Amino acid sequence: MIHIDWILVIVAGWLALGVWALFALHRTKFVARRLFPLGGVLGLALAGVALDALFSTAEVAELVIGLPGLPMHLRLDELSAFFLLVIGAGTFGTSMFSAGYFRAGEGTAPGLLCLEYHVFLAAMALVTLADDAYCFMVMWETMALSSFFLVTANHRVASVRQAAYLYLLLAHIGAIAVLLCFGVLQANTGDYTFANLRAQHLDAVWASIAFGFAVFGFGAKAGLVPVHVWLPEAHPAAPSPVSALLSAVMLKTAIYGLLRIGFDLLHGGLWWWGAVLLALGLISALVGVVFSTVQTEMKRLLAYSSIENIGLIVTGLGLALIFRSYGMGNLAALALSAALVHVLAHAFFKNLLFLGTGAVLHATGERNLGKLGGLMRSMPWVAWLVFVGVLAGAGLPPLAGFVSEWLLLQSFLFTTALPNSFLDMLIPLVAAAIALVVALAGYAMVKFFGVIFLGQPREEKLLRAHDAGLWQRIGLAWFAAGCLAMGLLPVPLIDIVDRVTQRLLGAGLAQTVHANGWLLLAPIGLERASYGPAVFLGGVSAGVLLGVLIARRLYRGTLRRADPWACGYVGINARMQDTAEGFGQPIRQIFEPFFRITREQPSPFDARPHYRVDVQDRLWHGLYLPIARLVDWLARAVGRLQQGRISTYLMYSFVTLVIMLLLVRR
Amino acid sequence: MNVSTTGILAQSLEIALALAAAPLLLGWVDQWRARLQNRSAPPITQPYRVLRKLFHKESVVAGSASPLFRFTPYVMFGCMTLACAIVPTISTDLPLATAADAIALVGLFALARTFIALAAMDIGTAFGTMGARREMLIGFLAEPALLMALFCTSLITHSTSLANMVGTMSHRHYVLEPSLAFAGVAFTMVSLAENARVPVDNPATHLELTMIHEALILEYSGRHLAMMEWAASLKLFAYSCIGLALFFPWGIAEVDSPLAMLFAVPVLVFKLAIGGVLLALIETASAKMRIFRVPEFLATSFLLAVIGLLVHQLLES
Amino acid sequence: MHALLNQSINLYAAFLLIVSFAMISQRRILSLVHLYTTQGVALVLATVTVAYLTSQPHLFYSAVITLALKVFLIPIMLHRVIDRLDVRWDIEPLINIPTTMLIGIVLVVFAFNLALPISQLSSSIARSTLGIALACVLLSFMMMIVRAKAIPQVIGFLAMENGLFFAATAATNGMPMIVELGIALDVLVGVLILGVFMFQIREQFDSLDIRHLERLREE
Amino acid sequence: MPATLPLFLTLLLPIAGGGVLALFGHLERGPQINVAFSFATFASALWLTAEVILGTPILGFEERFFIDPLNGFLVALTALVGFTTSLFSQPYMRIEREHGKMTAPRMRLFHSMYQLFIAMMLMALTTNNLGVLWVAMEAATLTTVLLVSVYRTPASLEAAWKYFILCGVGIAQALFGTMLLYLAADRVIGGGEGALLWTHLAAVKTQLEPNILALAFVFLMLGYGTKVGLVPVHNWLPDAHAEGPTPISAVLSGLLLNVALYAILRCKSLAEGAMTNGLAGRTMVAFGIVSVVVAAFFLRRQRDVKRMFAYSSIEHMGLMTFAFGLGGPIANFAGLLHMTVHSLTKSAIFFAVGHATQRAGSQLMDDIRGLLQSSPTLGWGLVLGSLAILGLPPFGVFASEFLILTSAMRQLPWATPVLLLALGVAFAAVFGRVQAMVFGESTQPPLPHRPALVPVFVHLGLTLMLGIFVPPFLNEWYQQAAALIGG
Repeated sequence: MIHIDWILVIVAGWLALGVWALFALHRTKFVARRLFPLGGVLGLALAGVALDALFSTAEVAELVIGLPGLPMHLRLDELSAFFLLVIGAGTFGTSMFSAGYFRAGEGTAPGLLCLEYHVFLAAMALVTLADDAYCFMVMWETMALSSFFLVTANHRVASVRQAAYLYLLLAHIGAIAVLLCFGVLQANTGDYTFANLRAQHLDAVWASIAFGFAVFGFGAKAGLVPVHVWLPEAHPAAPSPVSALLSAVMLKTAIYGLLRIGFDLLHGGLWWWGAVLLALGLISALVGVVFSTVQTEMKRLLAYSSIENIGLIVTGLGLALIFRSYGMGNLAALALSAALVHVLAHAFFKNLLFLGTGAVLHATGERNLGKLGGLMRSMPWVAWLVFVGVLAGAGLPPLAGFVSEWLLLQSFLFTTALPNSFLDMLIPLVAAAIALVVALAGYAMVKFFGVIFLGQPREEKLLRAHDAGLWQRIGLAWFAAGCLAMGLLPVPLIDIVDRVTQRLLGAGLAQTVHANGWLLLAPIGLERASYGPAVFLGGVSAGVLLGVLIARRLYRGTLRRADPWACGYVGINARMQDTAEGFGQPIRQIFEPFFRITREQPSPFDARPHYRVDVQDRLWHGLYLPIARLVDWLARAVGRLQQGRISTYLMYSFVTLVIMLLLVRR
Repeated sequence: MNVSTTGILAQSLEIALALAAAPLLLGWVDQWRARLQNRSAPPITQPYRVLRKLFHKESVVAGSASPLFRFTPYVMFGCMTLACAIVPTISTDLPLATAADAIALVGLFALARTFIALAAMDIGTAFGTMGARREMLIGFLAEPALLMALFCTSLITHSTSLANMVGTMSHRHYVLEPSLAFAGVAFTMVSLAENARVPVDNPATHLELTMIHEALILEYSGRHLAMMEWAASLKLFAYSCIGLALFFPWGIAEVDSPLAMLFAVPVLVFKLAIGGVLLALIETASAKMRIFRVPEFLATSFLLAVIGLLVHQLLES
Repeated sequence: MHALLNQSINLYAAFLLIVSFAMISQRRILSLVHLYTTQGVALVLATVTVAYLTSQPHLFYSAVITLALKVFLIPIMLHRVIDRLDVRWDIEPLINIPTTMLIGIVLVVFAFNLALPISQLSSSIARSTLGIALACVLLSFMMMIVRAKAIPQVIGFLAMENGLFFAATAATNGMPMIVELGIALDVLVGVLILGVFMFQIREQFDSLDIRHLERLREE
Repeated sequence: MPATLPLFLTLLLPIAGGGVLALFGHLERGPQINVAFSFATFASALWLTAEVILGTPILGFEERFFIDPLNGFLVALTALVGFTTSLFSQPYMRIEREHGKMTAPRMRLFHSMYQLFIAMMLMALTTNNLGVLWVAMEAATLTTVLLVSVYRTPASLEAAWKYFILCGVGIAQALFGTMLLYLAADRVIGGGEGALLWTHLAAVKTQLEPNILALAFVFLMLGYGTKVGLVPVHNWLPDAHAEGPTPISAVLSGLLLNVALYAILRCKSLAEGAMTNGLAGRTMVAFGIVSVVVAAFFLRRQRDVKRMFAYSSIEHMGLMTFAFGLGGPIANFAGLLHMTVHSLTKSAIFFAVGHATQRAGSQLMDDIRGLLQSSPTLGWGLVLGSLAILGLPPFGVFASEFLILTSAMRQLPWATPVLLLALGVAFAAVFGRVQAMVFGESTQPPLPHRPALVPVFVHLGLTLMLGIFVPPFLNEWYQQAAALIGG
């Protein structure tokens, strides 16, 4: 029982740090430089313990707290260990970065922020450990609540308040849905332990209802379309380390929930559940990526890209469910592995990117892409580390993002064996869409990096931007290293994921992969498909080396620095570069129907012509505002009950009495 | 991965062949274009001369250029070399081929594209960013199309490893595959776009309204430009080889038959020659289309490839 | 003799019902008070009769209390309030009187067949009057609804309480003593408070028209 | 019988307090006296409950009074909230007096009526006689009517008048119900006071005539339901809460509604016992759902902060009624837990709101801004309280809502989406308002006296504890009480 105890110790440590911070409420330096790094180290320890626990048997524990007759049950199995690994690894870098990030006088007092931050971490860890519905729900909501306070840290700003409100509202409604899902699962037994829920084998209808509630609830947290609207609002509103955690780690807890309920408690289920997940995931991926390419605010861009990545993950889950429902263990394992690898990869590169924006934000105080540029000169550390994240985020070999993408496409390629012809038809289309999504992600990433770090600085102040400090570099470097390592050594990655797939599906890729050594990733067999990132990188670098040698060998001329050529145009300035809008313009044009675009065109006779384009989500106007209007309408209708006339009130009472008497009479 | 001596031999031979023959192929195509347009044709070795010239010129780099800018040409060169190395041109027994299958190959091209686009944005001129945007625009449509085209064949061969795909294709006794027809057309269209050929792009002009690839490399000169040009020719070579290997997979040597390789080289040369002429023919026959039409062009190829997949699912599985 | 007294109870009951109807139709506040008083008298008589027939001492006590409270105390107070605030006439009720009467008749029928099964179960000697009592309650309830001034509303409230009291007497030979006392106390205090209120309302709104009391509402 | 003395004290102390304060309530020391009496009552109540925990259900004074688990914990709760509220009213009323809203005689009235109100609550809880229960409820109405109208403003008078008339009528119906009950018991037990003693009735409830009981339950449900504030007979509630002094809003929400619901529960267990068709349960479920939904939509349109939380009380009473209507050990347990945490949380919220309104000099939420900045503790009290009442863990309200919703999901599937909707709307409404009040900037002057925030955090602390850990004895208690309610 050693692992789970250690994890509880770590969680307790986090809480202790939070409480400690309360006593140092306004001593920014102490809180930032001392407490956050300590929290980070604890996170690293958590990752280590989780990794070790992943390869050992499941452990259980009970807390004294909880409902009467239902003490909080904890269970550490492979699934939770995997997600604890994600949490721990994600926390380390973020906390280190935060040590250099938080400054005095920014919204909430640093001590309070530290408390909320660590409560948030603890809640996430306990969500993955929870082994009964009540514990799960409590931790789930605590997570939402603490993150709400983190998001609203700078609550002087109205927009931040609105964003936080929207976030908590959707989180709460989703939580109620999850709660109802548990209500279905417990099937009137009144026993809320997962062991019991697992034992209840529901009939198809009830199971589907439960699954529906789960998808809605966890979808609202993960940011699946159409309940994603809170995400692009909340992430930019939060302080960058928080947005990093929200996007890279917290969204994954929703994936955990889907896995726990869909695969574990409901034992897989019907094929169309998988189809539903597939569809939702795909739509989210498409919407997310298309919107991220047209954003003009760097954190919004990343937020939408998170929606895209979550979409990809959910697509993988859906495929796995489909395979599982047809009893194809190995293919299910392939799809699930793809999803899980992406969970890990996304945790790393999205953290990296968000923290990068944090560094930029602090250096320049500017979050609008249209006012950034050329930061590669002034902040090389951040630029190069973020560059790694960008390549990974674009799903390029040989980095982390590509492995999962590769596995996902592989699992799509081998679906022809499905007995369901409808799916057979569908799945090539899905594969095509996935390819499109990934390519678009590349577009968005190039835009992100190019507009922020490359080209000429679009503002004066950017020239004075300072590079990240040591703490921030540690944080960024950790994630960059992670992206590289995961990209280059997929086989150990598969070993990790294999434990989970074995637990959930009873099948895994480890054996087949190990058959071909640690360099090559061949999930089904060498003759079917193989990918060796290390060799790949070796090949490319060899080619580069060859190129360099040839140049050295053949080159006779010298190298001279001069003004850019630009077809001989001389009066070139920074304003002539593509803005973020310009870079996104082709996508706006091609995917016009996705957006709700409002333009302000300048007239030819304008003295100071200006052009403004505002791209919004159609859903917002198509779904949410109507709902709000409906509620208001109902509220007005209900309000007529309370017209202040006492006779009317007496009449209500009288009529009610008569009606009830009549009911009893018959 | 099991590495045989013949494998290493074949691998190195292929790389050498690619490096040497790529500019030649380019020259051959240009020659034929000139002929077809009744111009006096440049010698087939013209690309070599260009390279030599560039290697002797001074390289001028913009003052604000970052290391990324200067590093990119070599990355391009490296990527394209690897691409040529993993595509089975004369033999399917390639040690490097196991490292990257069809999907990884597409990833490789995407990697190169990302680098060149970023390098173009690095200087911060209007042309550079414009070129980068257009390149990415083409890229995000071409990539999936290419992937789908490759998938058609991998659905037939039940493999994504290029060596096996080619091997199977060349072995199976001949049957008519409608899906392959779709895939082939799609692949051709993608290759045109990816290699900046007419009708998508015109390597011959510097007209800023139309140019794509040239805008990307506008700021390069001297050795960097040389590397870029060479990489471009390698890319063309790689694409042609993939096409030929997948859709006309005859005469490619199998495992452990060094002699077959000797036979394979002339076959390859022959196929490339034909391909080059065809390419020149296409380029002459068609007119450069407006940049706004390009997405439609690529979307068509994408759809063709997907239809190919569906056709395969319907008729052939 | 007993038989006669038995029927006399029904007579009082009928009288109560008539008074209730009269109240509904009555516009003049002063006569409303008179009607209330007579109702009280009828109530006392009924109680005494039941007490005599069932020879239950505690019913005598409650009869005495009723006499003090409903025949003397409350009417006197109401008179004083009316004099002080000099409100003589109620303004037009919210529903015109004929309609109210019709509804009232419907209510009576409803009350009767509602009470029928129960009164058969009752062991009391006056059980048949339960329906009438219920009818009185409902009628005064309706009166409260339709009246537009404070005092008539209060009188309606008190009349309702009368009906309840009569029901208690009729159906169950009266509630236990302690409860009777408690109820009486509450009624007394309630009336006192109401009296105070009316003065305050008057001085705040310079009118007892409860249509002024419609400020608190969902706008 | 050992426990009669504490019982006697618990009932007598507040009455005495009422008497004393009627004479000295206006003095400078008045508030302290009030606190002292409340504390004494609380202490004796604790003693009483201790006795009950040790012993079995006890009867006192010729069975006129009795304590069983159900009313036992309510007595403790009532005394506690009564005490904390008196603590809160001390500075609050002082500030009101400085604002010129209170005068010496009014202070006297306020204090003595407060004590009497507590006394009536305890009386209603501890009495064994359903008739006396009715009398106590009516008396409680009268005292609170005076308390609501204590400011003598037109609005407060109007509120008080409506309160009096509507609750008077309601309670009259309850009296008729009681009488029918007596009639039914009369046939089984025979006349006399015994026929109204709950213990006796409970003993014979299966033999009671179902038809009469059905009729009686209708009257009782509607009568006491009016005091619980169930839609559609809730109309007095928001006015009375909004226009009275805030301590009174606190005790109205925290105590009066509970006690009224308690009365319904007593009657329900009798009715359920007599009728086999579960009509009582269904009626309560119906009232509950209607109340929750309607209240949720009312919340959406509130401007006045106290009014809003009054509607939230309606919503939560509806939820409890729903739970008790469902019946069964889990739902009953949840209902009782919800009773406790709701009265704790809601009174805490009213404490915070009271000071917030005094600070802003207005009850309109648009005038209350940036509490976290101007007085952080107050702001945190309000925001935490609101989050707790909205059912966010780890607060206790979540625990009960968890049990209610999950058990409803399988017993009454069609109801749960409705509840989901209602809870969502309520959350959106309340939290949107509270966020605007708590966060952001503020330029309001500080209060003349230090606000009493200890009660707020004591209550919230208790709620928090009940959310993650219910002490064994309390649990034991709840279980027994739930068994008593049955259904």
